[in-house]
Amino acid sequence: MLDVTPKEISERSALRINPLKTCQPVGAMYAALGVHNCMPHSHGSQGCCSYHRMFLTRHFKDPAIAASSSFTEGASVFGGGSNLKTAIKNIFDLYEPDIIAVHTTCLSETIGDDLVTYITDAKIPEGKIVVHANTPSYVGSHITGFSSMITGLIHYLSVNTGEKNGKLALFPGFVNPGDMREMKKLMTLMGVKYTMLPDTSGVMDSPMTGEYTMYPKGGTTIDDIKDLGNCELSLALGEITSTPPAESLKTKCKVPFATLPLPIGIELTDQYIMALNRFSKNEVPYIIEEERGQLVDILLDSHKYSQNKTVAIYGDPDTVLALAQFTLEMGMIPKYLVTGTPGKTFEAKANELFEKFGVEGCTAKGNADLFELHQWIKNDSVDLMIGGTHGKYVAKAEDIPLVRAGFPIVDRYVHSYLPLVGYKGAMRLAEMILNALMDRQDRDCADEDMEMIM
Amino acid sequence: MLDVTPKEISERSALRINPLKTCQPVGAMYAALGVHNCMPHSHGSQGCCSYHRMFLTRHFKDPAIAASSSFTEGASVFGGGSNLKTAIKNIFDLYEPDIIAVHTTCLSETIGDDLVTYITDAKIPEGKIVVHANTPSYVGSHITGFSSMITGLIHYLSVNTGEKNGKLALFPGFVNPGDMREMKKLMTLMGVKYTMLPDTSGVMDSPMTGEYTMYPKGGTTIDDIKDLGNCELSLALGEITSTPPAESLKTKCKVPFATLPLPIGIELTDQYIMALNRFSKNEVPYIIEEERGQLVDILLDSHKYSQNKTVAIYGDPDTVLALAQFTLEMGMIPKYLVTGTPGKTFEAKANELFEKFGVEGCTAKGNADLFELHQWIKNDSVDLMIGGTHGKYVAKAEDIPLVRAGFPIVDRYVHSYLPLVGYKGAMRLAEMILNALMDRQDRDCADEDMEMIM
Amino acid sequence: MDSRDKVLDQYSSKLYKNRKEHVIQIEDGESNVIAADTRAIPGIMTNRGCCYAGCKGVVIGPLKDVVQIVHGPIGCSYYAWGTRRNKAKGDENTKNFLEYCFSTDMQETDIVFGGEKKLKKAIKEAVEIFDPACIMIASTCPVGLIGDDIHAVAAEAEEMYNIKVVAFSCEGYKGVSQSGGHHIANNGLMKNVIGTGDAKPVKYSINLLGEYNIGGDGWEICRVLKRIGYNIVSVMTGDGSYAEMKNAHTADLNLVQCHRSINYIAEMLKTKYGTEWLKVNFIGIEGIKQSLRDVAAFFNDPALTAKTEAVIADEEEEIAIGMVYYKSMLKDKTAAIYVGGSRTHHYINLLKSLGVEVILAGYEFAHRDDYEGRQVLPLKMDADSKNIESITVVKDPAKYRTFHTEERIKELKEAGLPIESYDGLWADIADKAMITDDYNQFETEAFLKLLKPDIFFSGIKDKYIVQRSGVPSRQLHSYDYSGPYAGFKGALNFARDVTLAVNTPAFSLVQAPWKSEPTLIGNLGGME
Amino acid sequence: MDSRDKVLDQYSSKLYKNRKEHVIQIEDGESNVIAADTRAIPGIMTNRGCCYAGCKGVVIGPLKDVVQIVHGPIGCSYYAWGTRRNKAKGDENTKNFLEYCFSTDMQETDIVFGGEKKLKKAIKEAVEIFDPACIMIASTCPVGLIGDDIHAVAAEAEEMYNIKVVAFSCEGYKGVSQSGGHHIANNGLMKNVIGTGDAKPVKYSINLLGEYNIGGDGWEICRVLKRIGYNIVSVMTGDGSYAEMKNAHTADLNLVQCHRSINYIAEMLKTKYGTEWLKVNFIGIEGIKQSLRDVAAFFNDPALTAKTEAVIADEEEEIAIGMVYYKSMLKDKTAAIYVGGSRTHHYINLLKSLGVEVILAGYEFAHRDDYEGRQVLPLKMDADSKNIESITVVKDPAKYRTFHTEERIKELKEAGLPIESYDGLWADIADKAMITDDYNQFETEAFLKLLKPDIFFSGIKDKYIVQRSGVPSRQLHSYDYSGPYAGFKGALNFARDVTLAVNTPAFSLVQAPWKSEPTLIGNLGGME
Repeated sequence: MLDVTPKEISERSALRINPLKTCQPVGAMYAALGVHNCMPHSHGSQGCCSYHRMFLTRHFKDPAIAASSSFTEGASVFGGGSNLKTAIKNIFDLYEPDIIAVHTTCLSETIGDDLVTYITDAKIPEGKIVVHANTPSYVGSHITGFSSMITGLIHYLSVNTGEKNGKLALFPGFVNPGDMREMKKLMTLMGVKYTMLPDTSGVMDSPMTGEYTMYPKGGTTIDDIKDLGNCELSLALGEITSTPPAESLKTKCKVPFATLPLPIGIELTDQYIMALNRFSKNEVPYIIEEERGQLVDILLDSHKYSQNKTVAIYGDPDTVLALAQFTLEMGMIPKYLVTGTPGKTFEAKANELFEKFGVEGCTAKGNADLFELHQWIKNDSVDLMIGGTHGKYVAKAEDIPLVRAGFPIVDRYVHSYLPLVGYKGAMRLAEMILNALMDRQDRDCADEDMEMIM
Repeated sequence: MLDVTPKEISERSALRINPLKTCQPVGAMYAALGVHNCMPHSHGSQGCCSYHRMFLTRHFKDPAIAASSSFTEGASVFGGGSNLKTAIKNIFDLYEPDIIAVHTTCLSETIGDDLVTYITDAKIPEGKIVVHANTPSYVGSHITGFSSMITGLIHYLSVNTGEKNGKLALFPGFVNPGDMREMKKLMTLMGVKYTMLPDTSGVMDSPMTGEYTMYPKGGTTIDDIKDLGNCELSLALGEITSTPPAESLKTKCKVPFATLPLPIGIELTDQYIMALNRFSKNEVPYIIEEERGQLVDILLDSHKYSQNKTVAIYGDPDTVLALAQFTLEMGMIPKYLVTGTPGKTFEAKANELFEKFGVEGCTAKGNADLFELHQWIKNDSVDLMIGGTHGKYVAKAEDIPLVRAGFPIVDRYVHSYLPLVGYKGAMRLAEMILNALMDRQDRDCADEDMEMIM
Repeated sequence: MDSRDKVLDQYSSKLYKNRKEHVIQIEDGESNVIAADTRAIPGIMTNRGCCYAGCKGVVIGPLKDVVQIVHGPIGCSYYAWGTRRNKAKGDENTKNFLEYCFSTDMQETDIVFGGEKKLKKAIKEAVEIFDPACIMIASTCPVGLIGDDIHAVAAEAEEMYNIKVVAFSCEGYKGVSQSGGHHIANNGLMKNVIGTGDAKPVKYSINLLGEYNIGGDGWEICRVLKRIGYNIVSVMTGDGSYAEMKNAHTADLNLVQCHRSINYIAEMLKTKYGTEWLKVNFIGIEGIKQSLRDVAAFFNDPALTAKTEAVIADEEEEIAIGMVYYKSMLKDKTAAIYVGGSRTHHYINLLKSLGVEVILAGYEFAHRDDYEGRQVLPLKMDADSKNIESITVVKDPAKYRTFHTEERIKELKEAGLPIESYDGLWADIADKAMITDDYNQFETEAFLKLLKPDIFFSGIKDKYIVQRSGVPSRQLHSYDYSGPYAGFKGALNFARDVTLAVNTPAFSLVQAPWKSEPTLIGNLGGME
Repeated sequence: MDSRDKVLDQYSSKLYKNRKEHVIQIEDGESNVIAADTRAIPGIMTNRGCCYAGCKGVVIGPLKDVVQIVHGPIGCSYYAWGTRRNKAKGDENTKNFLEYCFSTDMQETDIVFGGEKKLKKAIKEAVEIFDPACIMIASTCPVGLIGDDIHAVAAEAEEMYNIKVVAFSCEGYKGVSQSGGHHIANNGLMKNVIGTGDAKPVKYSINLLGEYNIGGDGWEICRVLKRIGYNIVSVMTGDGSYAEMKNAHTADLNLVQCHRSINYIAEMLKTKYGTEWLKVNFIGIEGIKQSLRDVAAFFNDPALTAKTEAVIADEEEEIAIGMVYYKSMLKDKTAAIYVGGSRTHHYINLLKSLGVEVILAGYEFAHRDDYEGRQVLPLKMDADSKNIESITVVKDPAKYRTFHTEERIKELKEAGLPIESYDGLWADIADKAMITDDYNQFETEAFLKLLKPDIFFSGIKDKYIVQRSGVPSRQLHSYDYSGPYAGFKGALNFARDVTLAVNTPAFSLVQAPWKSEPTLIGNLGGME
């Protein structure tokens, strides 16, 4: 497995090997799927759209719909305006969404397609909407694209009418529907009125009913997106992912914002709850307190199996950072933190975390790849890996247990339905981490060291 | 591992090897812990109490309180009346429970201690209560003891005042606090007013608060137990475990009852929901329908990884039967179903299940042990084992993945907090089963057969 | 109104005009003509991919000993990483790069200032880290637009590092589907790889073309071929390698499994090196048997022929009971099948042999000859197909060799051997079957409702859409991570998987009880 | 009012009268007298177990090559299955039964009509399935009450199957704690096993008594002893076996680790076979060093003595840096420690060497000599202790042998060698420490609140009670499934585990932020 990866690490500046990111458009597509009755649209070659739909479908095991401008060589030379025009007409005719959310690709960006003009010129049926986001694949990553589409939606739709709606605008970050459900559960328990954008719950984890509907019940409604401009405050979860939309809502509609890490583990969920508490002025109900206390209890009970265990965490920047904090709360040492998404914030935040918990010998790297992580591991291994499916080859090559968390998980089931965020999510995560470590102990121990009680 | 177990199976009628049951008192103790402000009391040698507290503490990783009559040789000869009297006084003095729930042991049963008389004669402080259940260790199993204590509580406390309270009496079966929470969640969603007895949630999964309280917030209140006699209907979940208390409530207070299997998986949860629906006449809310549909979707998505996989399930009778049904819904073949608890119902129910799903070559056995199951597996192995910790030796010896479910789980954490019952519990169970099978595929496959997408 | 009209009538007139040529119902004995290999319509949810997907994703992707650097932004390389099940196995002499993903991860500055420099650097880094015998470069959309000359970079690197470096200009916007990419890949391999080796021909040697070893299909086919006594020179390209493909010109015979993706190489090998090609189908018992007998007939060696029959008998015997069982489980079911450009055809007879009739079928990116047979060739070129280079090769006098004389070939053809011949989907599809070229989401849904097949075979993008409407759905691109499906044993695997799919217990649990009749609750022992 | 009074004053007068003798605060230089080994009070949540737990659970349980059939209802055997960490390793010559649980699983009919028949049948089945060299039978409460004669059954089976069969009447109600069970087990092993082997004595041979190989302690101790050059005849009973124990009488010297559970055998071996015994303590660096030097002093061979010092130096060196680090992490912490009947004492000096002072201590089932030293022997018998048989052995003329002359022994004793000597807990406990014999839940909670130790060592029943009150808690019965804790390396393991326990990050997260100060929310970048 990965037999040609050398232990010796060499400097690379041009060759990306085994990336930990993909391109903007797929993030934009995922964000657009979190809008009710929305057709995501990929303005580029149809291959992009096909790849992105596959990627999302494989992670969620649910249909990811999207259309494409299906560029030909001609469109690539003369511009994609006519393709987009045709596409808009056909989509509204055939698939009847309320809104089309267009994102660009490296193709349309390289030729300089002017989406604003195209959309302005397009024939859009009465009451229907077309929005767009610029998501050149050669900038940022899928995380950037996710942000950009949310920003695009705000840009096109949100309006400050001058009348506050008493709501919190929540940007959930690049997370699973199961996480969004948990975030909403906690807001409801805290008595917070909110609009969450995007909201893929009820879309990418919708129930089997025996009938296929292109637009399931879930997703943020257009009216709610419009009304975002009247929110009291916006809360951006996942600082790297969600700050840009929060900033755009502030710029456009003067909605102040606060940013927080993804609420994974105890302290980060505490911060989320406290933010909700500040917002609603409602007391924290016992049910939340109970879940929190159960989680603390679990961590105390099991500390021996997690403490001082080293872990490599890879994936999306906000997810990795929040998972790292939780592993630190479990007493683990997040020895390697890597993300493929470029940007300086990741490393800075990671180093803050190492310092706060007083752990040494930990390395964080943004704009990195799995090949490099593998080389690090070859030189100095870890007890556990946490991340998406792509790490499984490294895990197998180096015989390290792998807990799947984050994006994409294309080789397992159920993950998208259940949360990692909130105290409940952390319980689930703790169970997965502990089981992985303890299963390994059971597997590797000599017969005479097999423990009945652990 | 288990190297001296021969493949050849011989008839045994006297030697129990590697049992799948333990004795009545520990079940009675667990039931008593599900009563609010209750001190369980073991009427026998202090060793029993010590063992039972250890057993429960190891499964729940939470303190299991209980007192003992601390028999000496003298008491064993002359009767334990004086010990019980002293114990009752000391317990009320020192530990201040509202109720003491006494269960007997093989010791006090063998010498014929008359608990009714002892309790009648005891000095019980005003407003305090002492109840008892006869739980000779040489009859039945911990499951029987659990039943007996519930019956004992009903016998002592429940009264039909002639005024119905509009409530459902729910006997949850021998399950974890996490399961009881899920059962209650579903009752609440269905608008059912209920009393659940016992209710160990909030007791054996109580949160860490920084302060130890002997009697946590959870548990069925004494008033509610009294009021059971005024319930409209009782619903006994787990036919083998919960029918006796339901019958006793009927006998004593004329409360009619219905019995259902433990609500694990789709159809058995459906039955539970329908029973609640009949009771409350309230429509099933969308949230329940959504969870159900998600579960069905998961099973359809993942069927390839579970279908036709063989599984051995061992543990408590109602749990094994309900788990077996869910594995059948996943397309698996529950090749071996074994329980240590004696009684004919188990095998009959299992065979009904095999017939209903049209699976062949499956064997069910009650009053069986793990040694025999191991021998069966040695002769014809399975793809998966599901059960408690004690199966881990077999799993290691035969290199079979093990999903921990049921009692006791003394080598893992978190299990008692999260449900197996209800649609949500089944999602969790499906994830555990699928991960176990798929992890094994990844582990065992040749490098060239390692799948990125599954 | 028939089903076809019911569906097409829902289109606007413009769409109707386009799609009516692509959607036909097979008529017995009539000439069934279909439009194919034309542009997908913007906004219509086609299942097609792009040129890059056809070139890098399908044809060159499986070459295991090649460092394949995708020159472009990160996505395209990422999506082609581990997502197609072209299995491969390295050994001491073969570095296996298939578990890796290489990209130049172009950034905005590369787009603005050109990416050649970065590509050169990436090649250098790859050489230093991996020391590969061959590097291939596949370009994605922006590369062509900004004018990076990847062929010049390749030539320079080839010289500098003394290894083979081949560039493929397979930008996603080229052509109308993956199909253009196949052609570009075929051209590149033919120009740069095939024929560059110096191996000596061996007896009864074969290339297996258009077999990508999905789920181990190629291994299973080769196992049977080797058992009979053939020598496999190369497989194109499943578990294939630069090392083997170099010598592909030395084979006696080419067998073509996937016609659409590789017929160009088959034709060029014939022209340049004299190698005849036979269309085979190793999917489905009848197909396998016919194919093996055809190959034996080509070589015409009594020992090989006898061995062929013995192997057929033995392999068939091994799966016989299973096939009977599965047939009993699947009898009288109907299926829909929509795969790339060849596979739809391959599975029709296998399904038929299991008692399953295909009532709805189509291809994603086939050409007319894949439907109607090579007799319709040559096809008229349009603006899009003209954009894909078509290269012309000439006889290589040094390496040209023929196994049979021209006369003998003529005889064999007359005897019915499918040399250079392919009859297309029409050869096996049932009368009245509905055919949809470049099938899309709208038509899929509409025809599902109207025709109600018992099982649906296509890809991941459809899978859950179909399943959600209550129809069992299997991926035939990836075999739903099962396989092999080729060969005798593969047929059994397929039959098993289809049987499991249509018997998934959860399908009977879709309806919540409160949605239908009130059901009785449990045992009402105490409820008098 | 001091802490002791604060706790005891909460008792009713009757309880006060009882408990005041068991709870004392150590006074410097004074004679500290404590009541011990008396009945637990009904209703008081003692941590004690029963006679069966002491006999089967502790002493005979670890004998790996013995099929140990628990005669009684199922529970007692079930609870002793895999729950004590007496590790053992089988080999080709040793069947390892420790992963198994054997019981006669008595049913109501057996109670009514007697269980001897079922026991006989169970033995027969065990012999037929496992063919063991030895079977031991342990009876539980009802067996004694219904009058099953397990000894007669054992004798009959021993004859019938020509294997060793030993019965232990260790009904749970006998005695006041596990302690009675230890004694019964000691008697049974002495009467039936030890001395029945015919091995020849070897040089520098040792039995290790009262070492149960919890977490591999025995293996670590034996590793060091063997490294020095001693021959281990038998370990009683950790990783022990019937096969080895038979020959225990051939050793030159007995080392006693756990005084409480095995002093009977040590004494009887001295009487019957002439073997001297030394109290050792392999827990904690100072204890180990002293013990190893004592053993060397006993044998008095310059080579052994030199090797002893070399091994000590080497082993100590290996852990030195670690110990310094952990000491820096633990300095000035206080501990409470409550274990069975010996272990509390064993850990005091190890903790002290790490800078941790024990301020609260006690035993579950010790006798007065375990606290005050063997100088208080013989102790007055009471009704309960009289119920436990005390056997008398006499010199076995054939097998009696002494390593030293009586004079030499006298010299060694005078030189300070702890031959037949044990000074008890008082020898090492700090002044002002609170001591609680047969400690219970009420006192635990009360003293925890008053004395606020930084860490608490006891068993699983307390563990979570203590932890819930915010105090880190480690099990010292099972080492929380870590270990070994004995020997040099074990000391390091212990230090590491304690350090981890007191530094568990989650302790700092117990308080929800909304319970204390309102905390600031994240980065208020946009909130002006």
